[in-house]
Amino acid sequence: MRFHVLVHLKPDVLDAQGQAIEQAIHSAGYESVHSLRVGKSFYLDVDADNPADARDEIERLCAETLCNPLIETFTYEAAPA
Amino acid sequence: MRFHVLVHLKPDVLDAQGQAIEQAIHSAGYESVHSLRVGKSFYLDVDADNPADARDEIERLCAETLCNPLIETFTYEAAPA
Amino acid sequence: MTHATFAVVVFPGSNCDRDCVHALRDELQQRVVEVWHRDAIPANVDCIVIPGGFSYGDALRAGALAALSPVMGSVKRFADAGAPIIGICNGFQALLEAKLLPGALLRNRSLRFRCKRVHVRIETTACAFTSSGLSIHDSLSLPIAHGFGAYHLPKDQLAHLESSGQIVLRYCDSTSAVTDGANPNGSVNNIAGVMNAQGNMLGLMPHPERASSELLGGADGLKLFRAAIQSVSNTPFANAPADGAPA
Amino acid sequence: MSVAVPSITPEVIEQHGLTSAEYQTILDQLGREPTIAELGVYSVMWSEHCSYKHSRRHLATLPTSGDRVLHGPGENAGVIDLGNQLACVFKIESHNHPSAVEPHQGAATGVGGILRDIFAMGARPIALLDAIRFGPPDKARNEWIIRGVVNGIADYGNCVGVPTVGGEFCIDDAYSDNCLVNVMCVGVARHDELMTARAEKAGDLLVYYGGSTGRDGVHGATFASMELTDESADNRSSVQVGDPFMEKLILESTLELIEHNLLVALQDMGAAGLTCSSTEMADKAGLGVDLDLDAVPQRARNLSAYELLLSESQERMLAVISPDKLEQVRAVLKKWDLNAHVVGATTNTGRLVVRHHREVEVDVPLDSICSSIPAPAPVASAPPTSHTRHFTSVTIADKEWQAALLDALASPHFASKRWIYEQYDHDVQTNTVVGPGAGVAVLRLRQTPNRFLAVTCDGNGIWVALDPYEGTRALVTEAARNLIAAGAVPLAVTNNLNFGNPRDGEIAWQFAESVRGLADACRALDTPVTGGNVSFYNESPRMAVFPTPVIGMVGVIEDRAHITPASLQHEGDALYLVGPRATHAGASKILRDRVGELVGPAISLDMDAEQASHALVRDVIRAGLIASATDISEGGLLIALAEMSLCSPKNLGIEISLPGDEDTTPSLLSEEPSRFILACPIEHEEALCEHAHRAGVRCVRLGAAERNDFHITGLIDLNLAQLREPWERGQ
Ligand SMILES: Nc1ncnc2c1ncn2[C@@H]1O[C@H](COP(=O)(O)OP(=O)(O)O)[C@@H](O)[C@H]1O
Ligand SMILES: [Mg+2]
Repeated sequence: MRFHVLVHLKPDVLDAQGQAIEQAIHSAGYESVHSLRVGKSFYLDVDADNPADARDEIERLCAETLCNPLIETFTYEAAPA
Repeated sequence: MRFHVLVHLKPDVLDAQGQAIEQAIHSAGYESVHSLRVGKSFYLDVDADNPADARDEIERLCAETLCNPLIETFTYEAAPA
Repeated sequence: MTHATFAVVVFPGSNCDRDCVHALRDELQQRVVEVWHRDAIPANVDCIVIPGGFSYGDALRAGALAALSPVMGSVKRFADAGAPIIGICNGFQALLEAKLLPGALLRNRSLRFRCKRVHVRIETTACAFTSSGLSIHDSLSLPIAHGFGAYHLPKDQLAHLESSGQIVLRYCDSTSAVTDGANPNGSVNNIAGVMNAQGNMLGLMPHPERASSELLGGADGLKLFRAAIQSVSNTPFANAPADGAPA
Repeated sequence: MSVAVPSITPEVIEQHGLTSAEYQTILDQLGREPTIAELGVYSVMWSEHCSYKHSRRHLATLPTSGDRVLHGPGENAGVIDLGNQLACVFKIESHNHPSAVEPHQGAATGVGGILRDIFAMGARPIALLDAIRFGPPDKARNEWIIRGVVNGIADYGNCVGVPTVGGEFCIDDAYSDNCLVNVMCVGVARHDELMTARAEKAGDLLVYYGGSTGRDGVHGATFASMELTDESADNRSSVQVGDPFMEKLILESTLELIEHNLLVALQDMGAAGLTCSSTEMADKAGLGVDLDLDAVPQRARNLSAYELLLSESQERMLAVISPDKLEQVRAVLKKWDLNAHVVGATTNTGRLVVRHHREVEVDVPLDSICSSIPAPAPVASAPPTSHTRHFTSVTIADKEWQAALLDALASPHFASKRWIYEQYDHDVQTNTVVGPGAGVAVLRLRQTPNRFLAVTCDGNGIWVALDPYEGTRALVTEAARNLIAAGAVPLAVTNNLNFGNPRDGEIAWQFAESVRGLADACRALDTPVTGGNVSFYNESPRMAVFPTPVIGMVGVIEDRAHITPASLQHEGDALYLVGPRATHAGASKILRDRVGELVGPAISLDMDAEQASHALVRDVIRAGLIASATDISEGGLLIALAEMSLCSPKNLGIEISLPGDEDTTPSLLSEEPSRFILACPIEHEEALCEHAHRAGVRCVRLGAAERNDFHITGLIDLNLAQLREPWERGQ
């Protein structure tokens, strides 16, 4: 089963990279852009006997590894293969 | 208007990051995970008079700045504010 | 001269392992074993070094994939038994990711990798690595080399960390003043190094093994290792359980 | 998959960069029409990059042997003897074109490539240097390239754990359309660990390990893709991307394989990938090669034989091993999570035979692709019609000097490079005794106490543009002066020749003259050339880059006491100018930047005067008379003095007067060779003057090191903070 996972910094954690990108695109003339935040996007396949097992596995993977809960939050959803 | 942009390496381009993550999580017991690819996720607001203008702006921003078309592809969609 | 046996852990992508071995073996005449990340720490080891580098290429978050390695279980058992353990740079990141130390490291405020010499101030001598030969507010000159070194902890936890005295090192200027200008990466409260509640595990961003000879511009880093050697010979910790035994 | 086999039309031949005469040679050698894969093989092996067809007759004139030389050009890197069974392995490579397209990956893969050349020789890489040249950063595209390149070098070198200890950063409009990215690597090995890229006998296995193969760097990409119809071209990319983590794994596993004596020969798969590495190792031994492409690990789908043979995917090694060592090889690789892929074997057929999906795709004589490359007709070289066409006579008035200095320091070319080298890990491996910021990097050699390696790389497009022969000679001596000033004995040279289109008469002339200068200077200094690289076609329709040879030089420091800093160390030290009188300010970078064109005349070198200065500086350093030393080069005396002050750990500046026998502009700006500034503690002044007198070298007292001041009588009156401000701001 294919999943798409997003991991972003929590809103109260400084996203220095996002700020810098916003600044750079401003100076490139995109003044209408703001509140930019950067995160990570993962596509991955999980082999499992049934969708529920696959969801359990991805949940565990996100919570334990793909995301550091001290600074990040995650969301995931099934993705087209 | 708020957008969500995803930038990933083209399928043919080596995703060194994805490869290293997959390998490490395999040895840590997540053997059912494979075909993992990593990319970037951006949330951003575009000020525009109407949705069509906003879309034009984000399209141009993706094509010219957020993505290097030699090695990456992008997708975007409207995101809840 | 006191002697201890050090384990230097090696992950795929570690690149300061040899420097740590060199500083300990050649500059301090200690016994050193290198331990591959798939193995356990041998029972006769007194102190553990988790060295810097780019374990797994820092592919997910710095140190995150190293934290999953089999060796970390045995590091935890040694930690529980009270052995001095130091995580340097990527090793610090790995200890945080393994939740053996509190906090996380964010990208440097400048967004750039920074390699330079900094000063850090000793904030406590209750740590195995500062408990002898050093005094509170002594400053050390140590090199840093990292891109993800901004120490972060949510406010409430930070207050607890400060009040429990677990902050070991802060970035300071050449007069030992803790200033924003002396903060090379945007760490909260200028934090450069923290320890666990017991004081036997230290994680820090600067590289003491690089400050190991006057030829390289100073040997302040050896003071931290010397203190650990001293602390083992003073109070040899109850040796950790044999490989694989439950903690 | 539906496969349309393209036929070989004149367009296809041209797309492969082959002339019709070259194609005729292929037909003659094979006695038939080549297959597509064969055409690809010929085209890469006969490309400029692999065959050196336009340069090799010139390179053949370089001095390449000497007492110290263990391996000259022809191996992956040059090797010199350091004594005590230690060897230094070093080489420089360019990644100019890839960096212009994808700066980060282009520069990163440049670092990866040169590292592999070094460890393929059995040496542990201990230092990197980067010589990089760009157009002015006030143009957004240049700025994007600069940032990307610096970042790419940092990401790669830092991750692998090889310190970047030095380099050059040059800003000039001449590099606006074509940046130059040259990276040098230095490694150390024991003699008995040295590897070569020469197979030994038939029946040995070709083992591929490292990264998998994709479409990276497969050129004539449009053509190669014609074979595929089931994938959209959008999904493909021929840009090479790097994986420094994989590089670290193959570095460590390679050194382990060599330590256990498991390899016969080794080469990285760089330019022209599997084709070049396999055939070169076999050809050197007069053997043949069988390849089975189905055994190649592949990361893209439906790779054709053509693509598999030509791919330049990074971080791949090809070893020749004896079949009985295969299990041991597998075991070592497995520890590092790598696999051994047996992709072929050496044969005694003298042919390259390649199978894919059980079909023979290539069957050609090895010597026809490796050795008998048809030499192109020599280009009628044409010296530029007037040597003096750019010449103007520019001077700076007395009252303008202070502003001129501050302007220069604020320009990105002369400003502090701290923003660059702070991004490079320059301390890892804990050998860096003198790191970036100084002219020369000094590394300790763990294996031999009290011996140090000194390394530098130097280029100067202006000098060479004005006179390629004299300019290149001056450049070689400049590299040597850098080493001498640091207390080192120069030993050997590697070089990267960055030029425009070699089929252009004037560029052909520049190239020939430059190589002649390189050869003459290296012969005179007894610093043989052990390797290098040639990069042509650095040009756009608008212009070619300045002809830019970059000289990498290594030397040895024989005693810790000889290590001499460039920066001022003690207040009151006397400052001496050593070497010939400055006669003109031609070729000055500062004047070039002020007037926007080349300002002549060219500089020229008197080799006897040069060697006399070298001997003097070496002797007074060894006699312990000198506290700091630097040579005078780009930016002249003015910039040399500013840098001695700005880098002073004790905030020392200068209080001097210019020599009475020189005009002000040449005195401050001349980049003429053979000149040094020495800081000498007053108790040694007499001895220094005595040495100089005996050596017959001019030695003029300028003044002394002074706390906090930067003062040149009648011209400049600044304090160090005022000097530092633009220098720090300009980064
Ligand atoms: N400018 C030069 N001076 C001396 N030798 C050179 C020069 N350019 C290339 N060479 C030598 O020619 C050989 C082939 O070079 P190259 O194809 O760049 O090696 P690689 O295949 O490792 O990239 C090498 O031994 C190299 O040192
Ligand atoms: Mg090579």
